[in-house]
Amino acid sequence: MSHLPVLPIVLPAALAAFILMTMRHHLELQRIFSIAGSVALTAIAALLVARASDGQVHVYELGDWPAPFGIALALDRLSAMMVALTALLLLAVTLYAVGAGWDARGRHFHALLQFQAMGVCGAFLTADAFNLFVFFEILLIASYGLMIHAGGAERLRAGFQYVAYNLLGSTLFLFAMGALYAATGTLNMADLGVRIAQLPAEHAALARAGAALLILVFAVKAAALPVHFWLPGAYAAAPGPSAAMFAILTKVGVYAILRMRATAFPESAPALAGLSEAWLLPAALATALIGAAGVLGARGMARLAAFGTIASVGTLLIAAALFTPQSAAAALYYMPHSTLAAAVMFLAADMVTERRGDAIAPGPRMAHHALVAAVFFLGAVALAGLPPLSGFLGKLMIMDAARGHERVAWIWGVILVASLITLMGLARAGSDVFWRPAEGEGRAENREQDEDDAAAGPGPAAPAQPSAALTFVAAFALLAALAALTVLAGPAMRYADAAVAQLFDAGAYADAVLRRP
Amino acid sequence: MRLIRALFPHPTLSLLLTAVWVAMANTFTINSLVLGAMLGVAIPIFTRAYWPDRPRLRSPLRVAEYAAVVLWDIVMANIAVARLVLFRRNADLRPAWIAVPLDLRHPEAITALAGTITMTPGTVSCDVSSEGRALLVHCLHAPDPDAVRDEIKQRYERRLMEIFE
Amino acid sequence: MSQAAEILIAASLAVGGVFGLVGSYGLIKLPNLVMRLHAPTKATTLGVGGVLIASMLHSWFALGRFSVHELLITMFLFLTAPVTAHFIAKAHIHRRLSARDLPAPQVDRGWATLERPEDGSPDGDPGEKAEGAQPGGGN
Amino acid sequence: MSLFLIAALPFLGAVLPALLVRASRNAAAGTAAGATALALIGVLTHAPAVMRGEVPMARAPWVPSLGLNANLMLDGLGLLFALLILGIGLLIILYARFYLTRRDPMGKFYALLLLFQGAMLGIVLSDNILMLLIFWELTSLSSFLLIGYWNHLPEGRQGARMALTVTGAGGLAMIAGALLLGQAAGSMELSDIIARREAVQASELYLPALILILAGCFAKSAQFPFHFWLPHAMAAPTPVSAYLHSATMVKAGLFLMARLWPALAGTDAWFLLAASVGLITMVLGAVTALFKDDLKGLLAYSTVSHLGLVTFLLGLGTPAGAVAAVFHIINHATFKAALFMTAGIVDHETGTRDIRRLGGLAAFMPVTFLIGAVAALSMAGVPPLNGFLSKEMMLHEAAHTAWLGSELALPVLAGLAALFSAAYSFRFVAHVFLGKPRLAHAEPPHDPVVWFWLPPAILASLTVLIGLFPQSMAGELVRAAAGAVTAGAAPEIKLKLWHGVNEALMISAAALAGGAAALALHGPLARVWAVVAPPAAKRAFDALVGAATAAARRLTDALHDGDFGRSAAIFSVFAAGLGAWAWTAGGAAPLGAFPAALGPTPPIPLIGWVCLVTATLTLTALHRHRLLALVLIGVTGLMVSLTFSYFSAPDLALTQISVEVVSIILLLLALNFMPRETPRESSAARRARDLAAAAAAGLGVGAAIYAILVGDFAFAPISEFHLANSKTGGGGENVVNVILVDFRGFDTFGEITVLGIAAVLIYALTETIMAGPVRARLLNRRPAEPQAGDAHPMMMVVATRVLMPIALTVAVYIFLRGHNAPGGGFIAGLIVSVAFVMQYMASGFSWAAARQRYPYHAFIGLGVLVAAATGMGAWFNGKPFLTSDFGYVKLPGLEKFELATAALFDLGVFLTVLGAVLLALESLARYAWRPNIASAHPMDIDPTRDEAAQREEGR
Amino acid sequence: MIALALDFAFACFGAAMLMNMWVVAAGRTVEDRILALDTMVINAIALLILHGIWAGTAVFFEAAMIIAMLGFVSTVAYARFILRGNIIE
Amino acid sequence: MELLFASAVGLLTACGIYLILRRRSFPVIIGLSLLSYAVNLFLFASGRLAVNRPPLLHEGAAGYTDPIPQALVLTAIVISFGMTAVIVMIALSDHLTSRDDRVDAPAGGAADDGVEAPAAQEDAR
Ligand code: NA
Ligand code: NA
Repeated sequence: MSHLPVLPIVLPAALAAFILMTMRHHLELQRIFSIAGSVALTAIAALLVARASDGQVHVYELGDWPAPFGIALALDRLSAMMVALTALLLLAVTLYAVGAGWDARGRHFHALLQFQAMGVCGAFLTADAFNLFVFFEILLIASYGLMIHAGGAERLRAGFQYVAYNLLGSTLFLFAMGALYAATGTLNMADLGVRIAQLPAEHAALARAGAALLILVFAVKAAALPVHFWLPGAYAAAPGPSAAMFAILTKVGVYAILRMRATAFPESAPALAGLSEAWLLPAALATALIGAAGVLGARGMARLAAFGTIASVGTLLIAAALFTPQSAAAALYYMPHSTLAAAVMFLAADMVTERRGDAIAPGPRMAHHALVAAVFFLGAVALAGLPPLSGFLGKLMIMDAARGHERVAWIWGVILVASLITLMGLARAGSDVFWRPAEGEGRAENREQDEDDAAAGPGPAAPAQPSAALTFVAAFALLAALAALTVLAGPAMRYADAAVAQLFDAGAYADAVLRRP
Repeated sequence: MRLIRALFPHPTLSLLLTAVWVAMANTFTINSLVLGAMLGVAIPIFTRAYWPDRPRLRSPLRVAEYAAVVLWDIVMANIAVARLVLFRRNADLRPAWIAVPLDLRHPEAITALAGTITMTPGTVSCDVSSEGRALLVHCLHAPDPDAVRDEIKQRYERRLMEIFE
Repeated sequence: MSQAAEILIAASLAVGGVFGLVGSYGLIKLPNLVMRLHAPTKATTLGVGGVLIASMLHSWFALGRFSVHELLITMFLFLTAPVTAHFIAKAHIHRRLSARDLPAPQVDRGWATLERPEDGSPDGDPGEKAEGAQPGGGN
Repeated sequence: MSLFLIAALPFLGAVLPALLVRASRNAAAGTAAGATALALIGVLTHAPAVMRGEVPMARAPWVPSLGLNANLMLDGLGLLFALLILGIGLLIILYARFYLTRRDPMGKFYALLLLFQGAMLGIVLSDNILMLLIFWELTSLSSFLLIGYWNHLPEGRQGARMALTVTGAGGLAMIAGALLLGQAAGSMELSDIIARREAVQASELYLPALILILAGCFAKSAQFPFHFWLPHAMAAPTPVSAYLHSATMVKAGLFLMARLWPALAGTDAWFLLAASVGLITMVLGAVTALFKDDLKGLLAYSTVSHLGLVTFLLGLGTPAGAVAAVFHIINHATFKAALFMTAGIVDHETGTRDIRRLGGLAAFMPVTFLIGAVAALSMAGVPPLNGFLSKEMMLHEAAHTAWLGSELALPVLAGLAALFSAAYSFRFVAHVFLGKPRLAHAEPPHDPVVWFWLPPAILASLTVLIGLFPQSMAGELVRAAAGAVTAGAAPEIKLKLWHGVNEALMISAAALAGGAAALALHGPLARVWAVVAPPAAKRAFDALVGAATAAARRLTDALHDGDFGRSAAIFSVFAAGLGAWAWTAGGAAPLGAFPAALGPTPPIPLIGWVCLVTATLTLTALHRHRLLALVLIGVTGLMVSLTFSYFSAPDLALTQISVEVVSIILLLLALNFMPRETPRESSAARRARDLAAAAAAGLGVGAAIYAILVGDFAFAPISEFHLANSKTGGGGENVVNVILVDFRGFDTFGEITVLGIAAVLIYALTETIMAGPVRARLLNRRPAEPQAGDAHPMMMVVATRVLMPIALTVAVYIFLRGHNAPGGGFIAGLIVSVAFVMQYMASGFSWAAARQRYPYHAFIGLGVLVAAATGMGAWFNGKPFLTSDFGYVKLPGLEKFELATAALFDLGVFLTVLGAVLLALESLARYAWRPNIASAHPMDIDPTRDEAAQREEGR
Repeated sequence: MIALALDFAFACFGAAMLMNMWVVAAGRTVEDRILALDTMVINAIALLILHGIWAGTAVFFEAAMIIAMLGFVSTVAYARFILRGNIIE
Repeated sequence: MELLFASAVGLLTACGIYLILRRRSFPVIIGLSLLSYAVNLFLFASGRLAVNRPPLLHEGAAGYTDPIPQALVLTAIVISFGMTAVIVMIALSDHLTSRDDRVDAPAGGAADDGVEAPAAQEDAR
């Protein structure tokens, strides 16, 4: 009996609880344990990937109850990959938060971060739809804590909206769950798929509505138009490292869309044919465009990163909406890229904000912060999907996958136009922030003014930076991962193809989860 | 002695809790009695800090007598007040506020009195005085408020004095 | 089940129902809050009481099951109802009455609710123990 | 040397200067030059083979599924460009070492330059069109950084952004074009695409692919109407201009046209697009160049014009045109790079690039003059310099081609372009080096050090040598390159200076004469030009970008303006709409007959319904009165809990009641700090909108639940298993509880985690708030309304003294019985919490908390750990997480007890719930805390205390 | 006979509930509404017990007991809010 | 009875949504509470309703109602309780920090300092 699949959930949970219990007042200890926990999670994730690479769906039946009656975890290539991505991001974010001293600006940052990881990993591993809801709630509530960490008026207001909007989302999740249970009498994703495929026509309407609304819930998490409104304010107001960690949250939504469409809502089922793509694709296209427009129009670095996230999620959702094996593989390749790129961008935004404020406007020049500029520039390259980083390959793959689709012109057009607009926006921001001197820069009174602002404003000025080097280590680690994703695109794509083949083989998944012979 | 006091900070409470447990279990078995007794010991120890001074109940017998009197009064008063509510026009009611000076001093005793007053229909204890030496009682229909005050003092306070002080 | 038991149960139910109804009717009928305050006492005492007795009797006689746990409900109601009435009355006094509307307590300077503290507790000695007892300090 | 290594060398070379940021300038230049030279040597080692017609390859799969492979090849065309890139690159590196001043970070410059060089080299070596695209975009990026190298200047920043935008946009078009082309050809390998001309041109994708690819090429090579970015890129340091904007980057578009020539050229569409755009660009650039007073501006437009010339030649689609194009690419690179460097020297030595302020420099800077003059005359097409040769070839082709049905149009327009070309070239010489000196210099300008003028001198001498000995100097290279461009269809060419008197020579002569005349008339012509000049494309571009930015900002600001109500309304309506659509889209949506499953409605549920509906509607109507809203929601909560009871869910009823109490406490605590009333601030229209959204959601939910209730499960629900196995497998009769702690214990594990996180979050938030300015504000806060006396009434205190122990007893009961009867750890936790709340309400938080021995954090942590440890306990049995076990224990004298590990798990639940609720309440209480509200006594009024005090006094 | 008496009791407490609801919805003062809510809670306890008698089961006992034990906490909290603003000072 | 139940749940939803769309945090929280009642009842009813069939195993039971939705609703109640506590605290902290209890963020949401400009404007200087 291998307990590996449950470790990514239990380890962070136990660690967080342990931190709460024994080291509430020892930040240094918290840091040590938090980093050690992240490293351990990364190691576990590596083992999971290795384990999943045998092509089997590894099922872990919690409480030793067979699915669909008990809750099962299912480890396959896709979930292993997502857990690995989470672990990597967690490690970088932890290092950054320690380096930037963000964890000292409020209480319990590390515990919340570990809980966040628990929720995300659980969402990736569970094979039970209601259990997915529970993990959504865990990751959400941890994200609420990380979002409002360190307080401040703007952050709290944005936090309220973030929480309220997501509570609406969670409510919708339950409505959808209720409808699905009422129609099928089951909660397990594989079992849902099996039952929906055989659903009599008179029950189809309920299942359709439930399925559509559940996909909508995931679209909310993914921040697809028109249910993306929660993201810009929240992510922009969140502390940099929190926002960077949140880069994985939108992907949880996309993951869930992929997983559910493959496993629980098979398009082959007569009840569900063509249900998702009909609205998901237009929504994805609009998301990509609005994200790009937001990047171009952004007034602040954090908002720029937030809209960049939306833009890249839009692109990702296009692939998820098409839902062919090829497009799904492209989505799986683009997923880590989009996550890491958004995270880098949030870290870059935080680095800039810490040094000159958030506004994309003339200010103290950043010309001497070459490393920050490098992080921003490389992050921007990644986010805009320019070569040489993986975003370019990902977009190519998605476009390639859209070939032959009846709306290929729209899809290509939107991807390319959104790229251009994003590029323009990032170029504008980069040149304004890093190149453009403030009007009358160097005058004494101006500097005094700045200091006053810093003293009055929330955040930046307060704690001493324990280690700027660590922040750069974190940022460059993420960039290195992006570079690796580019260089190793071939193997990555092979993995993605295999993962998609496994994902689309709903029968094998159901055989494993439901212990069918 | 100190040990006993430490183990049974509120012996009456311990008994009460045991009784509550047995009643809740709704079966009079050894199991429930033992478990109830264990809780009757454990919980008062656990909550001792919240009930710092120990009121002494002089005589359990008096308690029973008091309870009987109160229950009887409740039934009687209920009927009386029901008649007032149902059959008397509001305009014919003679509500009154009365101040009941207290001889009781223990908060537990005063509370018991106030509770009794409230639970017997027709009177509600509404407030205590600033030093806790009088109760403010409202009567639904009291043509003679002083009589009500005297009856409260006679019928309830006197008995409570015997129980508590 | 004996006829007597049945009659007893039915009577308890009837008594409970009547007093329950009268209690809530009084709430509508009586003209002001302190007077209305008298009404629910009937529901808590004889109203619910009648029903609880009926329930116990029903368990014993109809279902053959020993049952006393209904007594706990009565106990809780007897413990809590005076407190709620007390608090509602205090709220009413605080909101709508003044010392002139009430008889003087005579033995003391006034009624507790109407004592307007300057700031917070009338309980004197601020500060000194306060610091040690600050909540959250130890957590 | 492997092509991979050659392609990698510039990138490796880029890393070294970047690391040498703080090292000496010479070190940076040296490493850059070394890498470039090494790569050049590498290319040269392959040259003989390429000349022989071989095509060295290096192949490595990258993303085969996409058709993207790291395949490199070096054919004649690639060789030509590689030599240009690396050769001129070497000269530029040398030149830049003396051009840049001490204030310019040298390491950064060379790093970027080599980055660009590597990207450029990658383009010309790629055998895979997607690979080429990657390098293509990389040139845009690196040129962005190079143009913006002097980023303190606004021109630098704007020029960089404009170049990036235009070439980036072109690049994106290219992506689409390349994908289409690959699809049409059935391969992404360039060698395959070139070989499949028929397939490509027959494909319906040909035209879109052609348009998109040409758009990319035109943008990169500054062809009309995308040409405007190039002059603005002149904000770059001159070495950058000389490199990127004469010899390399702008040639990338031409390179690609040449590269794809075999596959794409030869059709009418190709001719019409490429030749026309080239022609227009050639003429427009030439005319504009004449009237540019900025030395680099003149050169920039001349570059535009010459790029147009090459485009035109390629666009002709004839092998001869291709040969001429290739030859002119070489020639233009030599003379234009030399000219840029000359301009840079002039700028460097005189401090200005304004032609109007220059003149007579020949006397002070003879060497520079010589170099500039030779290069400029080559550009003018004066024999025997190399520019003359390729221009003749162009004119020859023009004279023999019809355009838009006219035989005359091409020769005339080409001649006109040649004329202006001659004119601005002459102007470059005449107005800068000849005539009177116009600058008053304290110190007269002079020729720079030899290393500074050597690079342009080498290039200038090349123009002479190629002009004089074309075949021996360039013949082989042109043959090889042209052979690659035309896929072997190039005529057997022999480059020579003298072709005899033909149309081309006549046009050329006329153009030179006309050019001289135009220069003589420069003043009047310039005044005419000022009137007729086409509007600056830059202004249109800026307006466009500005409008786009403003529109983007307006759109996103308006949509994301922080109006929560609108976004929530959109969410509700969209969800309702989507649900309704999904419901109906499948066609049949039968609701079934009117139900009888639950039978006719008895009066009691009806009364419950009336209460629920009345309370909810009243609450909604009167919600502004916040306390009242809380009272009303208490009714709603009570009714919901009764509903659960009625429909056989006692556990839910219990939970609902307990949660309700704690929630109301929480809300009341919060309301204490908030306004008591909600102001009336929604317009009627907004209220109508909100009502509509609410109605949509309500109708949707109501319809759905109705449909559910009148229908039945399509399959047996999984709960049959739970009912059947609860007792035997889970050891409990309360199936709901067994599901919670056993069958689906993992949900519960997650659920208590949520609760724990909630409390931790609240605690952290309170700590943060209380560490800030809010603390002082709270301490100075006056109560919103007058407070009553007697904060801790005696009756409450005494009632609590009795009730709290009883409540704990009840909680233990509920906890232990939960497995078999309604109850469980969660409800027990809530009951204990409420018991503590009672205590807090009675005697105040401070008094009660001072008697609290255990930190709430520990409860939460312990709870989660106990639950997790219980789960992990199963591991030692070789069972999965949370596998439960149970058994019956018989103690002497007692009946048997059931012991289940699930109870331990439930204990974890209990602890977490307790800790969470109390931590949250404690945090809230901290907001209200003020030094003077802490009480030393459990109750405010206590006669025994007074008497004790009096006794104390009396003694 | 018991069934009849049960119906009678249901009717009485049901009607009582409606009267309470009336006061909660339209009471003159907040204190009135709080009082009515408190009464409603008591009537709910009675209804639960009646339902238990009708169904011949004890499963509603816990709910009734918890309501009886905890219901007063929110009533006190409302009143304390009126009295002091801060309910757990 | 189905109609009663459905209309009540629908009404709770509608009133919840209406309150959520108000512009102050307090009604929003109340609205969320109503909405959570609605969704709990909805989820509860997804197992279909039954009177006097509690899922407590005992001899001679006529049948049991579906226990799964009850377990799900219990989880949902607990979670939504935690969420309510959190949003209450955030609303309160927001109110204390920014001294108003509006829900809407100040216009733009982003730092509004220094409206700068696209290239065209910069050029004009
Ligand atoms: Na941020
Ligand atoms: Na009374």
